[in-house]
Amino acid sequence: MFTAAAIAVALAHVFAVYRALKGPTVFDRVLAANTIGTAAILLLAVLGFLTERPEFLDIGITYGLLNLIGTLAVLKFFRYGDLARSAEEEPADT
Amino acid sequence: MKLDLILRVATKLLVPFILLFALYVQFHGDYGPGGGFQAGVIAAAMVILYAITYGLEPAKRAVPPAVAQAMIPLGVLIFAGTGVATMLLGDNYLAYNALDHHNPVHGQHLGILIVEFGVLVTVAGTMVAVFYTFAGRGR
Amino acid sequence: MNDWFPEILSWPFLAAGSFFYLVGSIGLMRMPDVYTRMHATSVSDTFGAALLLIGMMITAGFSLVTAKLLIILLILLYTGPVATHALARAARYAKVEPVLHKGEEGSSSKL
Amino acid sequence: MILLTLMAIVTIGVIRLRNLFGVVVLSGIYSFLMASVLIVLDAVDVAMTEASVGAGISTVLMLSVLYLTKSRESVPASTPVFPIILAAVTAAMLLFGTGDLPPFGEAATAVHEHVAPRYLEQSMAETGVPNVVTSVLASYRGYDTLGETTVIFTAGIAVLMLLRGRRKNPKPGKKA
Repeated sequence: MFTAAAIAVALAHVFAVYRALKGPTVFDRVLAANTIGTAAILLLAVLGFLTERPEFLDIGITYGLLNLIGTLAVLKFFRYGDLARSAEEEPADT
Repeated sequence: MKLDLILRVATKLLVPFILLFALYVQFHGDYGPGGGFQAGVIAAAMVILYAITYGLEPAKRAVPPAVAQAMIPLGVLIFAGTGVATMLLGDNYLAYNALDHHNPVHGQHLGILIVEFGVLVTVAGTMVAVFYTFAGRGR
Repeated sequence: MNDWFPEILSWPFLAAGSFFYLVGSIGLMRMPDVYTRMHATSVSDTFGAALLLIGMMITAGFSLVTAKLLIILLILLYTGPVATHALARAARYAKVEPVLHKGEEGSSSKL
Repeated sequence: MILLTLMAIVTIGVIRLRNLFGVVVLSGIYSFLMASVLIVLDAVDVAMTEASVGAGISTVLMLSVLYLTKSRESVPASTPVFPIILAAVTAAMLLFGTGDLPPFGEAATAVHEHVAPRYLEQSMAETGVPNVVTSVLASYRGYDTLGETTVIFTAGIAVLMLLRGRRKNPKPGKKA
């Protein structure tokens, strides 16, 4: 059963990479990157169970915490064109 | 003007957990994967996340650039100072057995922890300082 | 004694999780624009991941592994919607138009 | 292996893509895949390093570098024939050289019989640390790690000096 789960998650990798390469906008690529991050966590967990070494899970926590940072950095850059600015200095928009 | 309200609240809740996890990776590195380098990077990522969501100035108030820059040589000093300390205690450079005369194994363990802490300080300081300089340019 | 019981119990969770994960990924590949793709990945990111992790928790029994899996599950459920929210807002801000008619293919703005 | 194929595909995508934002995102994907491959190879500590550096820090740093430059790569003027030939010849030589290597993961090779068994057997008794990677890194090879820390120190100082020094001169004219 874990093998089936591993195959499913690996297939999800393939689809997400396809979207990341094809994606017409940058947001598609970011979405695909986010999905690959989640899929990598699940792949780690499933592989840890398949090989009976569940200490891989620490790395999964690292992924989960740091995936958000990369995504937010890209999006913030797009929104403001600058990583340093805070939202309070912005004029009212949206 | 609260544009990113959800992001702000989420970041505020997430930052302590990232720091806690960094410390876990640091001090649990003897038993599981991880160590000083990884923990330093995670701690720096925490500061960067804060700076991304709240802006550079609040992050600079929380972790002043002078502190980050002072951390860079401080870590190397901790590392090298451990070696000097073992030399003063009458053994070779970086031979941690001298740190505890009664039980060399405990000395080794203690020495490894101190040295990893030095690596953590250097790595975190370097990453944060480099991020500050890059992000602060051109403003 | 009943070693087989958690295994049997975890199978439906793992199977359902794999199924939802695949469905979400296919949606990510096949949907026409950014917003619908986000919609599709929410299935895999929350439902599929949660079911897979719950299945693994049942297999692992009551141990440290379960606690770590629970932490991963909480982190996923916490960061996933935040990231998707930021993504949708940024896409809207960059004026990526959703596809409203059936005949139209792809989004109208170029980045 | 699926992951290695995906990595190759992503690398080609990085080379072909001209939009540098896309390149940043793709390199993040690449480091995720790389970490998964390292997990499969049982290199847990290296995978953790790859995950933390590749996913968190390098994306942010590349973006902040991108802020200082243009966001599109310029099309090269001519096809680089000579470098392609050179790279192909080097790759062929390396592939030829791998034919003489022992099979991957075999225990009875020269590398694995020098000091590695002693580390694996004695590490727990001598240092009291269960993770062999940590004990080798910080204790047996302490000098190396000190050198690495010094390298990080030097790199950080160098980046700080370079960026600081250039900021002062064009400040009145550039900043409008």
